[in-house]
Amino acid sequence: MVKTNVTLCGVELDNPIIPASGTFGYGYEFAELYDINCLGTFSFKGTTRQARFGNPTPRIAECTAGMINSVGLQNPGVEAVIAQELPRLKACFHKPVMANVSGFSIDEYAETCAMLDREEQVGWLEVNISCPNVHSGGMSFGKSPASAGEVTRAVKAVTKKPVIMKLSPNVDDIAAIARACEDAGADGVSLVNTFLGMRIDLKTRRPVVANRSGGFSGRAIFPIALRMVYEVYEAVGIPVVGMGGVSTAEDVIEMMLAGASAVEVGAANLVDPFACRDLVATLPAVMERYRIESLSDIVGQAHGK
Amino acid sequence: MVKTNVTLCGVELDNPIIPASGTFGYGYEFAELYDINCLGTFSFKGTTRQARFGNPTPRIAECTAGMINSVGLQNPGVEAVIAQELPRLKACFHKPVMANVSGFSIDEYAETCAMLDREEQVGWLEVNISCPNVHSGGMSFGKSPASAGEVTRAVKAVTKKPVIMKLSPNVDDIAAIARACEDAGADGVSLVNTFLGMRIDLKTRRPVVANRSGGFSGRAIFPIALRMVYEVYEAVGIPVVGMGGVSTAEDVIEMMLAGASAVEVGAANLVDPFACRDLVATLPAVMERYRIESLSDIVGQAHGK
Amino acid sequence: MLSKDVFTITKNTPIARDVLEMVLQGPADAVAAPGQFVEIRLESRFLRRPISVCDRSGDSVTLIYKVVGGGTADMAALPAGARLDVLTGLGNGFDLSKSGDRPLLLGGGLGAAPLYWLCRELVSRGKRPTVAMGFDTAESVYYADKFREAGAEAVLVATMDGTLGVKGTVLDAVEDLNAYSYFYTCGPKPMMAAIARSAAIDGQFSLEERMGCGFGACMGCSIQTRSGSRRVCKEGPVFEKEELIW
Amino acid sequence: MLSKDVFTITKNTPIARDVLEMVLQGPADAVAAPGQFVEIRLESRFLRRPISVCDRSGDSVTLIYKVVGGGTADMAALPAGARLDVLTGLGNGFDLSKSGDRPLLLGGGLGAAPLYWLCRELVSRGKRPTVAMGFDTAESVYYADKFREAGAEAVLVATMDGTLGVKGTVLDAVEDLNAYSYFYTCGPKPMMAAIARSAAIDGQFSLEERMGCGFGACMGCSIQTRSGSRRVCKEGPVFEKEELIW
Ligand SMILES: Cc1cc2nc3c(=O)[nH]c(=O)nc-3n(C[C@H](O)[C@H](O)[C@H](O)COP(=O)(O)OP(=O)(O)OC[C@H]3O[C@@H](n4cnc5c(N)ncnc54)[C@H](O)[C@@H]3O)c2cc1C
Ligand SMILES: Cc1cc2nc3c(=O)[nH]c(=O)nc-3n(C[C@H](O)[C@H](O)[C@H](O)COP(=O)(O)OP(=O)(O)OC[C@H]3O[C@@H](n4cnc5c(N)ncnc54)[C@H](O)[C@@H]3O)c2cc1C
Ligand SMILES: Cc1cc2nc3c(=O)[nH]c(=O)nc-3n(C[C@H](O)[C@H](O)[C@H](O)COP(=O)(O)O)c2cc1C
Ligand SMILES: Cc1cc2nc3c(=O)[nH]c(=O)nc-3n(C[C@H](O)[C@H](O)[C@H](O)COP(=O)(O)O)c2cc1C
Ligand code: FES
Ligand code: FES
Repeated sequence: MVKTNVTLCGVELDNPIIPASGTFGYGYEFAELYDINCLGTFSFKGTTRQARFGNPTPRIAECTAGMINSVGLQNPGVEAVIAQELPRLKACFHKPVMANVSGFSIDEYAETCAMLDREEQVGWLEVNISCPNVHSGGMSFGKSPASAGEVTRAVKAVTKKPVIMKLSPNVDDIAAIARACEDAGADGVSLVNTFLGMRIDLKTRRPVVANRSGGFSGRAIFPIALRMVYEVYEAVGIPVVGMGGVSTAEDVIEMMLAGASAVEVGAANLVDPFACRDLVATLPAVMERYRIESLSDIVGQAHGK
Repeated sequence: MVKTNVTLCGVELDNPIIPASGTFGYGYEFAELYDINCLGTFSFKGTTRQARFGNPTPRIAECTAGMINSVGLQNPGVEAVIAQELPRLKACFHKPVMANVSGFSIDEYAETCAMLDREEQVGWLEVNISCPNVHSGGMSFGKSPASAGEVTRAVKAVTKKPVIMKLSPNVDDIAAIARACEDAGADGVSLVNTFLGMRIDLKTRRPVVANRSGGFSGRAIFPIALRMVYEVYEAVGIPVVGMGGVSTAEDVIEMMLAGASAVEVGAANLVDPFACRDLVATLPAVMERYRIESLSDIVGQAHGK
Repeated sequence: MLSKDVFTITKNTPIARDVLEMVLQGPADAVAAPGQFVEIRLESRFLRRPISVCDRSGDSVTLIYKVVGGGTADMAALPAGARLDVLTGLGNGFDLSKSGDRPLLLGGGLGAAPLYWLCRELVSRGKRPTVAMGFDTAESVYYADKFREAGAEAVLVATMDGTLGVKGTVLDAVEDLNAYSYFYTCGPKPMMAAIARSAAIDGQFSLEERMGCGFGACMGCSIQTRSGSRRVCKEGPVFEKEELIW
Repeated sequence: MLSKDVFTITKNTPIARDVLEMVLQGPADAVAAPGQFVEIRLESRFLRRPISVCDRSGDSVTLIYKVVGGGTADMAALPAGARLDVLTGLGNGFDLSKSGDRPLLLGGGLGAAPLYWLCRELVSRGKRPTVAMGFDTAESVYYADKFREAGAEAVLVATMDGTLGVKGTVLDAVEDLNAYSYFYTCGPKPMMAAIARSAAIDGQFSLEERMGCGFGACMGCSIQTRSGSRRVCKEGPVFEKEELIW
């Protein structure tokens, strides 16, 4: 029997598979399809202090081996999330959940995190400083080590839960940002969020998504995301959550070899609602094929240390 | 009859299709397969002051919808290029060719460009400040506006030929780098070079390429490259050469709508040696389908200006 | 309830210019109501393709689709016998209970497809639906006879170029929209906006949006309605007239 | 000279554990010499897959390949009748002129495949080649009889676990390497390095490298040799003993 369990910031997961924020709602709609307690955990939809409708439609464009979204952090606001979404989530998911938070000012990040800190089921705060879809929003915080550190400190000041900073790939040096988060007290980092991308409609000769550009993700980005996970693993001592294009059990293992303690899965859930359930199910057989007895042993093994 | 001709820095091309540097050698080997004079032009293999063997093998890794290379600017050095490669090129290609140059110091860039400036067939100098495959090499020049500007000035000082600065996508703000090149006198910019990417072999649990990471390109990167071309077109007044994942005539048109005056094609040549010939051949029919009479009219049309 | 299954193509043939009829055989139980849609996975495309259910009976599902781009071109190239990964049971579907006795069904182009099963269901409930269909030109017309055979009270056809039926839009084919008890419509946005403006009677609209998932997970298809934000794929694609903002 | 053509699979069947023989029918004129290889395009893989020519006669090309990853698994799933986009005429091939009268052919695992056509050609030139083949285990052995039928002077088989032939490596199967006039070899690097160390006679090695293009355009496969850098796909895959640095 292979061991799929891993530890993320001191919390044990049955397996490293985590549906990524924005692709799994607040979980309960997937719970109608299968028992989502088979997952390691999941990261719920990016939540902000106030309700947001998000960007105008079209919000989606297809790409080779990937997709662009410009949803723009549509969510009902943290109060409604606590009042309406988390109770429904609790009814179908019995493990610690990852709370994904975005903001437009340091205070907002802190306020939202402080409110979610009081929710028992929240196991980790995943602080998104990397959303490419909101102007003057999260992304700018993720662009410089200084502001990434500032957000980290502000959030750490209001919560006892592990804080995982979610990083943008649209930067010169993602390792430097990760280091700044670690120095500011982050308990982990997760990466990558989406790449800024674009498609143009040949018939209308205009950008496909109303917001012109959006966040590109899916299989196509895997090699860049993997390289960033590898780099960040070398740069920090805190756990790294890897994501970007993961869609097979082999991808999960590759991410872990690069340094990921756990792995999030985004766009793949949209193409196949059962993707994460099936990943959990196929992982043991693929581990056996590559003679892996325990997943937690292979984290970072590609570094040869 | 649709018109495929375009102008690049004052030089007219029969069509915008340009095999990208590093994927077409010095042209003559492709000339054994078809008459390469059907191309707009081509950009020859990245040339440096001294001969370089490049990186150890394996240098290639496959990815979903793309590939990683870590060739590392293997080339015989500018003197041998002038003495041996250009005469062979001239024998089979009768149009101005794009000379792709890399360097490890500002002086080296200038020296190599000065030597190529004397070659009549060289129509443009494409100055690569973005190769991710050589440590302390070209890439670092492409990472900051200041050093990008410095290389541009040094090269402009030694040549009368149009200078096209080739930019890296592995940066925060590619438009800022493009602007710095323009301010320093560049006649055009080309983008993108490859993205830093990585693959890990599950059997050996080590990176696939000997150099660990390499340059990722191919269809997968198209939406990111397109967005960058769109952004750079807004930022500068000089011509933009677009590339990154182009493999169909539709892709060519999409790049031009985003703002490309001409389009380079890289990895697609490796998968199909006839790719560029076939692109040239299919372009007119695709133009007709989208009611495009003249390609030069559509450059930047997606901006709606 | 969403279901993910493998279906076998039993038919995939042209029925009008660039328009094909595809019949899928398989576990179709999740296809619960006219106006719902399915999402088809295609090997060389990343996202699934949403297509309305045109008809269902037993384990057979009929789709009508137009070749407009790469994905639908891939679909058109599939032979009978090929197997497809399909999500079914998507969307809310039309609410038949509001139809009244003389409902009007207004379809523009491919928008007529989901009205077919609706028409059949209304007839089987003893209603007398009138069907009005608008197309560009005669070669684009499909299913006019099928609607007649299904028991539509009348089938009115309009073409923009006048090559078949009334010349003009679907609204030109209908003498008095407000003479009917209720309407159901699906078609291009400008057509539906015109209906929203002219109709005094109540009705339902089936909308289209670019979709990420098609089953409510990504918020890719959210629109603003009078009662707040709604996902076209989940709370829609069918919306009541009074909910929509044009 | 490189050629790009569509071939039809006429056979694609297992001949040993995880090893298949594929026969392609098509315009094979560019396949000029034993030791050359082809590059196969597969729909769901970005890069082509390089496979050595095992045999050619007329318009038919035989390949032998092992399923080691996704691409070769895709190949194994292709039915007879399927069509493939193939680049042929790649690489230099073995130089038969140097063989002398009693050449030795040393193949390790899949490395024996390209030696088959070589053996046939040598026999047809009146030479008396000896073939030595090394495998992991009996179940991996293929083509031993075919080599005999082709007229090999002797066929020596070694398996690492001793389940067939001599126990050990291909070198253990050969009594005295230097008793032959010349050698040709293809197989895993450690095996070929051992041959390079033990051989006093001259010979040729067929190498493998990860390839971008397979036809000389990308410099992905360059190695350092005693006479400078060489592309395995273009100046190779066959190199003379004295050129190689181990
Ligand atoms: C709920 C719903 C029901 C539909 N029912 C039908 C139907 O019954 N018959 C029919 O012919 N068409 C229908 N469509 C439209 C159909 O989905 C598109 O024509 C199809 O997705 C185009 O795919 P393509 O690859 O050929 O085009 P491309 O333009 O190459 O597709 C690129 C991307 O854009 C999306 N896209 C393109 N056009 C549309 C569109 N009009 N609506 C939504 N997404 C689009 C594609 O799904 C894909 O993700 C429906 C759409 C929706 C949302
Ligand atoms: C000149 C030459 C001749 C060859 N002849 C044969 C032959 O006759 N029979 C046979 O079974 N194999 C042969 N090989 C090896 C064969 O190319 C690989 O086994 C095959 O590419 C593996 O593909 P995959 O998708 O199954 O494996 P994956 O590991 O999934 O492939 C991933 C990538 O690595 C490359 N790759 C993996 N293994 C090798 C390898 N050993 N050599 C080169 N590239 C590799 C693949 O081409 C692909 O680009 C030859 C290789 C070369 C270079
Ligand atoms: C439709 C969609 C919505 C997303 N919304 C969020 C979000 O609210 N918060 C967040 O941190 N990331 C969000 N993301 C990013 C994903 O969580 C993930 O980082 C990214 O998609 C890369 O993973 P993938 O390639 O597996 O999709 C979203 C992604 C998609 C596709
Ligand atoms: C094998 C290979 C070698 C390359 N060598 C060079 C080079 O020498 N100089 C350079 O400027 N770009 C080089 N590039 C980058 C390409 O010119 C191009 O910018 C990049 O591959 C993106 O285009 P694509 O997606 O069409 O491949 C190389 C790319 C590949 C795949
Ligand atoms: S398409 Fe994903 S929520 Fe509607
Ligand atoms: S594989 Fe491209 S040069 Fe050899």
